Amino acid sequence: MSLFPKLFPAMIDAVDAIIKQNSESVTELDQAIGDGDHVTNLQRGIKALKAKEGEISALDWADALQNIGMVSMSAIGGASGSLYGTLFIAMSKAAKGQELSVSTFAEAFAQGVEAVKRRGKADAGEKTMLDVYMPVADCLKQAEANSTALPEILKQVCATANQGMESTRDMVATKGRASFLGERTRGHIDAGAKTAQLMICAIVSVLPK
Amino acid sequence: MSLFPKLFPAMIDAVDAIIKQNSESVTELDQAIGDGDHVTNLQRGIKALKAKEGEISALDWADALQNIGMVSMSAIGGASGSLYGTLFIAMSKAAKGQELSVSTFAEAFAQGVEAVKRRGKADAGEKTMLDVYMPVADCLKQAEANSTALPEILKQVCATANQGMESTRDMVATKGRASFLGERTRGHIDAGAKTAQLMICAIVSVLPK
Amino acid sequence: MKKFINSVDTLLNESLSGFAMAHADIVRFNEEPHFISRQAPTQSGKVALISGGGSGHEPLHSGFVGHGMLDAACPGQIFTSPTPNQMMAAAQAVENGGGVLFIVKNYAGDVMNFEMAAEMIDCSNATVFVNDDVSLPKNHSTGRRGVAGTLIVEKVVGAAAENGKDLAACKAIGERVNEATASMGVAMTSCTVPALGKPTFILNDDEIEMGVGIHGERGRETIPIKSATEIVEQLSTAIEEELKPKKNQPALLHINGFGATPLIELHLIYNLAAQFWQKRGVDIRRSLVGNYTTSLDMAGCSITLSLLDEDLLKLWDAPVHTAALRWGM
Amino acid sequence: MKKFINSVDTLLNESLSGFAMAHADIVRFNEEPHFISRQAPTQSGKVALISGGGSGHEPLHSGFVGHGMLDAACPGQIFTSPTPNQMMAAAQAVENGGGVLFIVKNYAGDVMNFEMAAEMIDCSNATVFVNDDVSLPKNHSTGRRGVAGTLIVEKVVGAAAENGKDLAACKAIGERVNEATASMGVAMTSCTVPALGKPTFILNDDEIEMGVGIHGERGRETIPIKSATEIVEQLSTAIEEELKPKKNQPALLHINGFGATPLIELHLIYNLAAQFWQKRGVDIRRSLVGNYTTSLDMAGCSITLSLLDEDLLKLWDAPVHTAALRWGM
Ligand SMILES: Nc1ncnc2c1ncn2[C@@H]1O[C@H](COP(=O)(O)OP(=O)(O)O)[C@@H](O)[C@H]1O
Ligand SMILES: Nc1ncnc2c1ncn2[C@@H]1O[C@H](COP(=O)(O)OP(=O)(O)O)[C@@H](O)[C@H]1O
Ligand SMILES: [Mg+2]
Ligand SMILES: [Mg+2]
Ligand SMILES: [Mg+2]
Ligand SMILES: [Mg+2]
Repeated sequence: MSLFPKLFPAMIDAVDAIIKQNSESVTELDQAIGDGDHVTNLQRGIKALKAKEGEISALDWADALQNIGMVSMSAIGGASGSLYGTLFIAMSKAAKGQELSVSTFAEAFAQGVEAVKRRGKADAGEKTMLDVYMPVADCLKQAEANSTALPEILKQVCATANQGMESTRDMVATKGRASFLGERTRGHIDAGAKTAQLMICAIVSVLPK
Repeated sequence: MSLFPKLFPAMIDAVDAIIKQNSESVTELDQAIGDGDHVTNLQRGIKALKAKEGEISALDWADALQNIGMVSMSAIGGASGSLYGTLFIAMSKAAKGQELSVSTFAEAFAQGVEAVKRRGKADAGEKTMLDVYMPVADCLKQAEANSTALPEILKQVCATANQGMESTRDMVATKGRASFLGERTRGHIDAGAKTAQLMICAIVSVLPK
Repeated sequence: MKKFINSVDTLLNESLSGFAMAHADIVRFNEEPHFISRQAPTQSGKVALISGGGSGHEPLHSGFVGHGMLDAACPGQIFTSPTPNQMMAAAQAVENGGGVLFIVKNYAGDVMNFEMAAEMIDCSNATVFVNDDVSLPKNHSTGRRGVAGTLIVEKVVGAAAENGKDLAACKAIGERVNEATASMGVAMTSCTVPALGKPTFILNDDEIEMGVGIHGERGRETIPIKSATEIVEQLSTAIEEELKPKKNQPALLHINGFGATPLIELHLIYNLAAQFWQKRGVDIRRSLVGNYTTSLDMAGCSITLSLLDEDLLKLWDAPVHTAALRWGM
Repeated sequence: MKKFINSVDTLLNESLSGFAMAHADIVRFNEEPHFISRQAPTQSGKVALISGGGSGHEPLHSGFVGHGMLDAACPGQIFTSPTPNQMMAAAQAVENGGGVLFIVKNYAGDVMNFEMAAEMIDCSNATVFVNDDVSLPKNHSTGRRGVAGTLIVEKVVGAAAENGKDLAACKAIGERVNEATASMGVAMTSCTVPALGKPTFILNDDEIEMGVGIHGERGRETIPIKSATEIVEQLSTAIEEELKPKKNQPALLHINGFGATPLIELHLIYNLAAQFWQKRGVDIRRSLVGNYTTSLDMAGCSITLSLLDEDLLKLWDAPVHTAALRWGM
């Protein structure tokens, strides 16, 4: 697992590929109940991160996260830009001075997700990316408590992300742009939840099992 | 023939009916190579004339023409408004103090058409209403010279108007709005020629034979 | 057709009333016959400037009535020349001892209706014809059309009239500006005339219409869509061939939107056009970017270059207070 | 999609450069990161006003940078909030000893990105949130959106800052104007975001979308098209329920076009809206009609009523010199 910053180029490639592959369908989701820019926003961030992948992969994990956070914050824009910036910067703070392990990672991730909740004044059930990130954070904590083996953790993380993403379909959005459409949002998966799931599963796929 | 101002309500009704009947097809002609307002323009004039039909039909023919000219000029607008205004006002000038007869009418009509040519700086073959009015004016003069009987004159007038209108199809417009389209105007009948023909034949149809 | 209207017949009247209410500090609206004139009285002896034409080009011309520009505007029905009685009534209302100068876009209908009015009014009057559209050859059978350059003529002559220039001088300045001004336009879509209820013509998604006028009509040719840079090259080259500007020639560059093209695109066009002229040594001293001479909801734009010398630039810069152009006061 | 562009990626940059070139007397453009700021230096100690948001709403906000209004604007990508580093760089450039006041439309992305910037800059700062859109209930889970009323806040606070009011006073005035302002919009069509290349949604020819924001997105409900009078009634009634204006209350009435609706229709809407308020005894003292807060090429408009007392009217009337609003200088 300490391979994280070294594996960063592979991770960002996997994220890039999965977002590209799903760009049309995700854009349709954001057009249906948002403004249609979510994929473009993320892709601006991915491009900026790829341009710095060498630099980032040479850092320790806390600094790498800080760097990823600043780049995300400055390149993505929109709601998701500030949220991903907040996620990684808060994770970096928690990681500072810690050895990377399942335990420290789970803790840092949980702190990052808490920061996102505060930034977005949002919680579970509001039809946002949090409906993926919150259960995934819980799943990591749980796995750590249970000393689950890494391959199994990764499988669980991806399954949890999938479930979380699917769960947004029947929700009525109460945060973000989609909230303006009220009941009209029911029946549509949230775009930010969908990309969160896609990116989590893509990253999981490049980690050594 | 001295029935003209008295027959004015019947004439304007006939004109109204024929323009209404052909409004879509004529609008399409003006949309193809003009700006599509020709029928609306004429109909504004027709409406204004109908509102004054009682007054007009009580006048002598010179004053009736003057009145028709002023109403046309003020209600129609566009190129055709000034041309019809000019036509009737010039006809009225020629009619002043004359007894209405085939001969005086043919002369007044010819004067009117000359005034239209001057106003529009246009001549035959430029794909305008003049390609109807000029041959009709000639036809009237000719018939008068030949002492043709009225029913035969009316038949010839309508046939001449038809030919003139048809002749515009293969012309390239060099005057009016259509001229801007140059070669692209070939193959389309000129809207103003079409309505000139329709109105002439409609008026002919209500004259006693 | 989807439009904010109550009925096609009352649209123009309701809109003009609204315009006059929204700008009651500047203009008044005469309903029968239609004309818009200044609220404030003018200096006695000032030449009265009157323009007009079909409606649907807003803010042209009503939006340019006010101090430093027009004294009155005569709006016709949509895309239909106004009738002579409008110009006669307007002239009567605003003539103030200096005579009347008509500023007329060169279209058959406008020319003939203004000409009839000029024949019938009894005060001294003159006419400036605007024919800045270089999409047509100079020797075109009717002469060239007047398009977006019209407002430049109205602004410059407006300042001259405000400064007390007499009728002949105002006419001469107007003709000088017209000579020094060239425009060309391109459309992405036609527009929908309310009385007709459907677009005047349909372009495919990969086609644009080059050399259009301002009535939603077809232009010189339909061509495949190109990059903004290529479009600007084509429009500007036509203007260059006409005006042949000298090195260091001061000029005004006007990018005019036809109605439905967003400002973000018009500013991009301005950027490319300014570069085109800078490369040729033209000194772009003044700029105007926006929807000033529109064709209802047509998408597209035109480029206008006006070679203004220092005297004319001063007149351009003079104070103006109208609904659509305002500075210096 | 047909637009005047070279490539979707360079559109914003090319357009902002063009904007800054066309208005070089008023603004300058910082390319990395993007912000527009005033050309002229300000009085030392003046509160610096910074706004921003996604692009595609032009002239908002860049068109309101200049004397008497904003000190800087931070344009994001099209319909995408700007990033905190833009606001930080702008603040550094324009802060002049009086602190920074951010004027932010209430959207999740804008709020969060401006908040992050506010946390990171080290000069004193405050934020006014604009939430004038009454198509949403007041207790909506995210609060209401900021729409066309934003420019009124920017104009009035801009005048106060120019007059030397301090940060707390400027914030208080901004909040007072925001409280007194309500808007509601209706769309005839959606718009086409360049990066997507097709309209965000499709309405049938007999449908309109009530209660829309300014991002070409769907609104509260799709309803059958109605007459302009009925549309104005529906929009104005929602505003009336919110503001409950008293008899003889002085007010500013703003009709805002979304981009593709011609002025002729906006003036008709103004006419009907002014009648609506006059019937209720509201004293319409100021008017603004035009495309000020747009959604690219969306057809539609919004009505904004702002209850301005004599003090606020004075601030509205104060001299302003920006690309899109100019008077008194
Ligand atoms: N307040 C919030 N808290 C958490 N997530 C949010 C919030 N607002 C929006 N989101 C997420 O952001 C996504 C939209 O991102 P994006 O389209 O990039 O930004 P924008 O909404 O500004 O256009 C939504 O699908 C949702 O998952
Ligand atoms: N200079 C002219 N001389 C004669 N007829 C003309 C001239 N210009 C236009 N016309 C006629 O007027 C018709 C167009 O009338 P109309 O559509 O009402 O006016 P506009 O062209 O101003 O929209 C043309 O079809 C043509 O027959
Ligand atoms: Mg979005
Ligand atoms: Mg026509
Ligand atoms: Mg016409
Ligand atoms: Mg967005």
